Amino acid sequence: MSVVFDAVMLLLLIATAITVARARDLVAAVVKFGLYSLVLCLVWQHRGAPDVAITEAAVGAGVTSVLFLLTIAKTARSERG
Amino acid sequence: MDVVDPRPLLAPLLSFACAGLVFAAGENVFWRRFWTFLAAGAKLLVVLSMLPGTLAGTVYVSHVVTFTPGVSIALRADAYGMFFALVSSTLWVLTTIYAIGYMRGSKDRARFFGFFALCVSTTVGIAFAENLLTFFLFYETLTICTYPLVVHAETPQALRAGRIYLTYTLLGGGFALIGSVMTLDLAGTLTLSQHGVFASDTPTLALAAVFVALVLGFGVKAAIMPLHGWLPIAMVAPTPVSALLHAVAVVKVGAFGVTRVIYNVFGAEQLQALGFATPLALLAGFTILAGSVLAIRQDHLKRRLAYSTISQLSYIVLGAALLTPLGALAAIMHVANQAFAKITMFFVAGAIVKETGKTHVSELAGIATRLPWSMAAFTVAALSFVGLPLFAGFTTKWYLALGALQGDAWWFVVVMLASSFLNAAYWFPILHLAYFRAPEVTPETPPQATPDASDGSHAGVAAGGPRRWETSKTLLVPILICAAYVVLLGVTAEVPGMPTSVAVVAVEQSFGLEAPLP
Amino acid sequence: MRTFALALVLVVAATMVIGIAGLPPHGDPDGPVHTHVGARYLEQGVAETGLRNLVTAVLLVYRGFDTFLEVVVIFTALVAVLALPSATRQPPPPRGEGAAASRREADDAVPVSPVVFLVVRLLAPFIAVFALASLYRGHVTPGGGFQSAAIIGAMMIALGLVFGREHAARLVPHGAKAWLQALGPLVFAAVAFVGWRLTGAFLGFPADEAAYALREAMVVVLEVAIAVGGAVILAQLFMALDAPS
Amino acid sequence: MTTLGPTLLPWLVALPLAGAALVPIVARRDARWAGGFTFAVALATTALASVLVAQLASQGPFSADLGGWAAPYGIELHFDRFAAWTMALAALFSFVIPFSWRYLDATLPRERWAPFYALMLLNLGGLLGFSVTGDLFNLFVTMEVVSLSSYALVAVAGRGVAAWAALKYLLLGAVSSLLVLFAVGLLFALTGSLNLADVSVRLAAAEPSGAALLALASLAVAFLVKAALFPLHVWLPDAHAIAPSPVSAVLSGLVVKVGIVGLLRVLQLAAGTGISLEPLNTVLMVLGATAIVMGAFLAIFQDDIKLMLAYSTISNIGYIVLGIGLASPFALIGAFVHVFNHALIKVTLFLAAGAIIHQTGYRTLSDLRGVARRMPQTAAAMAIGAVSIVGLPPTAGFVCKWYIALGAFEADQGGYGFALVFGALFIFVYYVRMLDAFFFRSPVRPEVADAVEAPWSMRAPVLVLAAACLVLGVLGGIPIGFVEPAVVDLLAALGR
Amino acid sequence: MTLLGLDLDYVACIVLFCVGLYMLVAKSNLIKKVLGLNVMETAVFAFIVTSGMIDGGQEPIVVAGSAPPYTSPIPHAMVLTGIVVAVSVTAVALALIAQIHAHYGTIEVDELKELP
Repeated sequence: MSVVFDAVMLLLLIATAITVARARDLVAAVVKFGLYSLVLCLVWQHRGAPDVAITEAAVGAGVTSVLFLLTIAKTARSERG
Repeated sequence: MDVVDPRPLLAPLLSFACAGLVFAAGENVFWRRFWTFLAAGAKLLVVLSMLPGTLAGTVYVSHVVTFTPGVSIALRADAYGMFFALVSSTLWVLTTIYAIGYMRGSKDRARFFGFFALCVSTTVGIAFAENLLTFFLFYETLTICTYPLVVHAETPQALRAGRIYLTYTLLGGGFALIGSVMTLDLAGTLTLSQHGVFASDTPTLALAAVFVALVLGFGVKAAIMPLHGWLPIAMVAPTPVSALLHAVAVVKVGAFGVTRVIYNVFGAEQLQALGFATPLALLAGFTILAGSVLAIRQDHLKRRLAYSTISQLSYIVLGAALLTPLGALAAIMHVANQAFAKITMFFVAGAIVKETGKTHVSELAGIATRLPWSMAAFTVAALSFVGLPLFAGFTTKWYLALGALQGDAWWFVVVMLASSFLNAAYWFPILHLAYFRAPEVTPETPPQATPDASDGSHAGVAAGGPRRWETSKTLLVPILICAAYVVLLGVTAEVPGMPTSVAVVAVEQSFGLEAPLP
Repeated sequence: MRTFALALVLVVAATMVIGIAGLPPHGDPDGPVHTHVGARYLEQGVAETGLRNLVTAVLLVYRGFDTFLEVVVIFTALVAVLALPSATRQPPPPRGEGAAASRREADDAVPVSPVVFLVVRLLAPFIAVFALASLYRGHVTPGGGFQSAAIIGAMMIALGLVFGREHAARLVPHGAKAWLQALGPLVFAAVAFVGWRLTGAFLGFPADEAAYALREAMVVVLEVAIAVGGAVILAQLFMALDAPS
Repeated sequence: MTTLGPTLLPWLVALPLAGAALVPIVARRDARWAGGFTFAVALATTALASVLVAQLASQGPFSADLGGWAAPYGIELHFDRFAAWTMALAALFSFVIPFSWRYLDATLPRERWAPFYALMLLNLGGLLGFSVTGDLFNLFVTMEVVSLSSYALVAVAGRGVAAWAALKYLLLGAVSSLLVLFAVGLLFALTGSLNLADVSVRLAAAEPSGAALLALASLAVAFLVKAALFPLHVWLPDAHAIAPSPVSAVLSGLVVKVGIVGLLRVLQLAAGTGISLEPLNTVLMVLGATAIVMGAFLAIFQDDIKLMLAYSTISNIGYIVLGIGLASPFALIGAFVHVFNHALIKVTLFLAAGAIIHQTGYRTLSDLRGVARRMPQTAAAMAIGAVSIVGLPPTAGFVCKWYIALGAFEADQGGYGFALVFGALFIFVYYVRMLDAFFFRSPVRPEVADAVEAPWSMRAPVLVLAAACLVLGVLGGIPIGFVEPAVVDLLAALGR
Repeated sequence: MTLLGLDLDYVACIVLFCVGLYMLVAKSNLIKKVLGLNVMETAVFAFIVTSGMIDGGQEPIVVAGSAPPYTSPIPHAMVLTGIVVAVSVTAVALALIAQIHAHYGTIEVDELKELP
């Protein structure tokens, strides 16, 4: 059970990371990055690192995403080329 | 015996302090002259005060700082160093008098006299260098301090000459640095106070590399062919600079370095065994002849003097490379003989430019009626170079010949004779023109048209002003003193107290050879 | 560029695989991670620090200097952003009636639905309470200064998004801003000084039983400083990045 | 008194950092106070560092256990003879800050002065922490303080160009920081410890593994990026040339040395582990020699004086790295002394260049012709710096070149000695052009023809530093004597 | 559970690191580059957290009801610090990007390189 859960979570993690890389729309990319952070957060919670998980949720998923969104709002919405 | 004494340090420090004060004085003529003369005089006195000790065999040493054990900055006034310091300090006084007259009214004189003093300071530092590190320190400082003097005129030509000068000398400095570093690595010491520092089992290949690096390094300034390219070009500098630096300080420092390498880094015995000196002697012999041949072809007077310098410097290198006591004696004495004779010529060339604006040999017809005393001095110097007895040049050639025979290098006697003829071939036409041809009818060319005038040194000579007989006293007095010296050195070769006796001590003390004269 | 990137990635991946293969297997209770320094923290951490959350113990007590530098890093980020040219384009907040209209226009360029408005407004106090709880319980349960800082900061963003920057900016009193943003480094330095005077060691915490309350107070002061300082810094970062350019 | 060193050591780092936090507070009333306050903090830090160095000289190296936890359990700060360089660091900042006072008048609006000075102090504090810390993770965090403040300082005055240069710097810098963090993680996984000395001992006790090798290699690569060793230098020229001159001085003179100090830590980590350093040394020698030549070569084509100085930094980092790669006593002594001497020379040069640019508004050689007529003192300082950076006697630069060249022959790598000596001369071609333009040509720009010498708060630092370049050329034995025992110890630990 | 002799967790970290690195190097958009940097950072954090795990371990919080083995707290502390450092770097990077956009009107490296 645990092994399967581990494997699924890790695969999900990698999959979200790749979607971040592939997203052309920058807002979508940032949202996917937030999702990625949350998955990571779950993995860490599961690995016995709740402190890290909470911080990652608040800082990695929360603060970082907002910083990105604020910047995107001021610059360009989508990737060119 | 070595005696710890502050005077070897004091001598370069005096001119160093003088440089600072001159820079500080700026364009204030009085203070600038005051400090310059005070320092020049004081330095000559300091050097002279060590002379009795030197003649008695005492060596004064001052230690400045120690980098790491075995590597220090230290000054050591041995007989050879004393000889060189004596010559350069004397000439500093004379050149300063001359330069004040020559540079009157030109711009940036604070810079000129300041760096002038720095150069002289480093020359004495080189003369007294106790080890290769100290030597190199002053050697490179000299390179840097000469640069502003070479480019003093600030014309494109001068800047180009300065760049060529730096390229040659800095590359040379690089080799000197490599050679010094290799010496320290192989021998564990850099001292110049011994007669050879390498152990007898040092690999020959490594020693060859050291020898080549060091000779290349110092040979650049000694203008041994094919490293001579910078010297004729650097003649764009104002005449006092050419005189002191390119006849005395810079080039002599190179030759001095080569002799130090031969006798103090390697030592006569070891070098004899290794056989490195012979190729160097051959190269020097070639330079003597080739320099003379090239000199004949020069019409520009200062360039002819420059090629003559190239040729004459190799006398010193050759004398040293013969590895015989009399050859060494001749090398040392030639440091003085060539210096006084060549500086006389440069002074006269400068006076001619200053008074008439003429820079080329072909323009000098009848110049002797215009500048009789100066041309008389020039004649004395020329005769000395040709090697007539009773002139300084003769003593050099005499001992060189004896030294060559001592070392079974008979071929050198041939070189020497050929060189004498070539010397005659490029000096006598000038004398002929000066004395036996009538001056051209055309009035004197206005001075500002000449390239040398671009340093602004003629600003004080009014083109239409009253015509003077001869030249100004500040120019003439140094010329006559130098010429007198040339005669004196020729006549009194063996009088105690004159440089010859110092040279004799130097051969034994500094070079580790047997006494050359009874 | 892509080819180069792929090649680089492959090289890096191969190197990492080879390198990481040499690590002791993770999760092994006898591995070096669990037998050396970590073991001591686990065995004596509670006794030595009085903190039940050992991560907090490591952060504040054993390796407090790292955390000091950490608050310095985030302070650096704020100063860095403030030092950039765009930050100063922000005009000083206009005062008076006439300025109000233009201000509202600039602030609320994006109209917010009433629902969002209401939700944020209702949630804000709860978020604040949660942050304080996280802070207070930090040395017992997961949580602590930085988490609280991030949560309070996030609350400020939400408020800023809904009410406009002007409104959110008023949450941080203008006069105290300079002090509050420097709270982390300054309080750390002060606690380090107190610890130095008390124990002779920089950032030392008194270990004896008698000083239990003092030790507790020092920890709480540090946590509060980190939380408040961090939150103010985060809020300012948002505002700086949100500044019109 | 015996414990004075360990007690004061943490404050060497904490003082400038706390000072930085106070700068915006001090500047609330009047932005000009920020400069004075920062100067006071820098001076106090210098004084503190001097006390520590005096302690070091009288009692030998000492450590401070932070929080009172003994070595592997807490963070340890270590003050050894290499760390004596912190005194130079703080002292050079004390020259740069007063220089900035008037310089900022023309470059920054007043409301950004406080952040600027705060960043300077953060940079100083980070550098000091990085230099004295004996803990791997602490090394990473202090390095981040330095890096983050440096990125911002690059962009502080310019607009788009500066931001772009800073971002390039940031992206490469962040990757290299990440490599350091990764290596720290690997080493922790291998040894369970973060203390540098402890990790080294435990690595030596364990079997040599690929993981340890990877960790050391990542650290080496990361630090070489920070040091901008050719060909990892791409971020440097723009960043250093575009930043305001006091910042360029700090970045080029001091911040790149983070990479060198880091490299030293790699050597200390590897000591005794049985991991052969030969491949690393070979790479360092080859890249170092290439950097010397290429840095010099690229500098020749620059017309912008600050860009030229930036390339000469690349060349000089080549010196230091070559010296470390040669790994013979003399070469190491020369390399570590050059860490200090190059800092001195480069700060002198950038401040002098900054004064000239500030007074005339021009920054290329063709515009600055004849500037020495109007600014003789600053131009003379620039000339001394130029002679020094090329390594000509009698200046500070020569001492190091001498030792590294000697070390090359000592290590039977004479070819590198040649590269060193002649590579450096190569760059002089450029400096001669500069000196020609400054001293021996007539002004072409009216601003240059009418320029006046910089105000004293800018001129005095430049002149004192230039004098120091000359003095340390003659008294070069002092830093050498200081570093020598440390190098001997290091080599003994490395088994040489 | 292992793959190629490597623990699966470590494999995941390496893959994530490489995805981030690819974004950083291959993407021309500056924001994507910074996102890539963040992905790389999380990969390294994940690596560090993983190295501190212990089989069957609990979170390192010693309260009633918890019992050894605990996971090691040191990697957690390192990662906490690391996350804050990462967000600081990201904030500065984004501020610079905003600056670049305000000046050049683009945040694509390809276009920035062509500008003078």
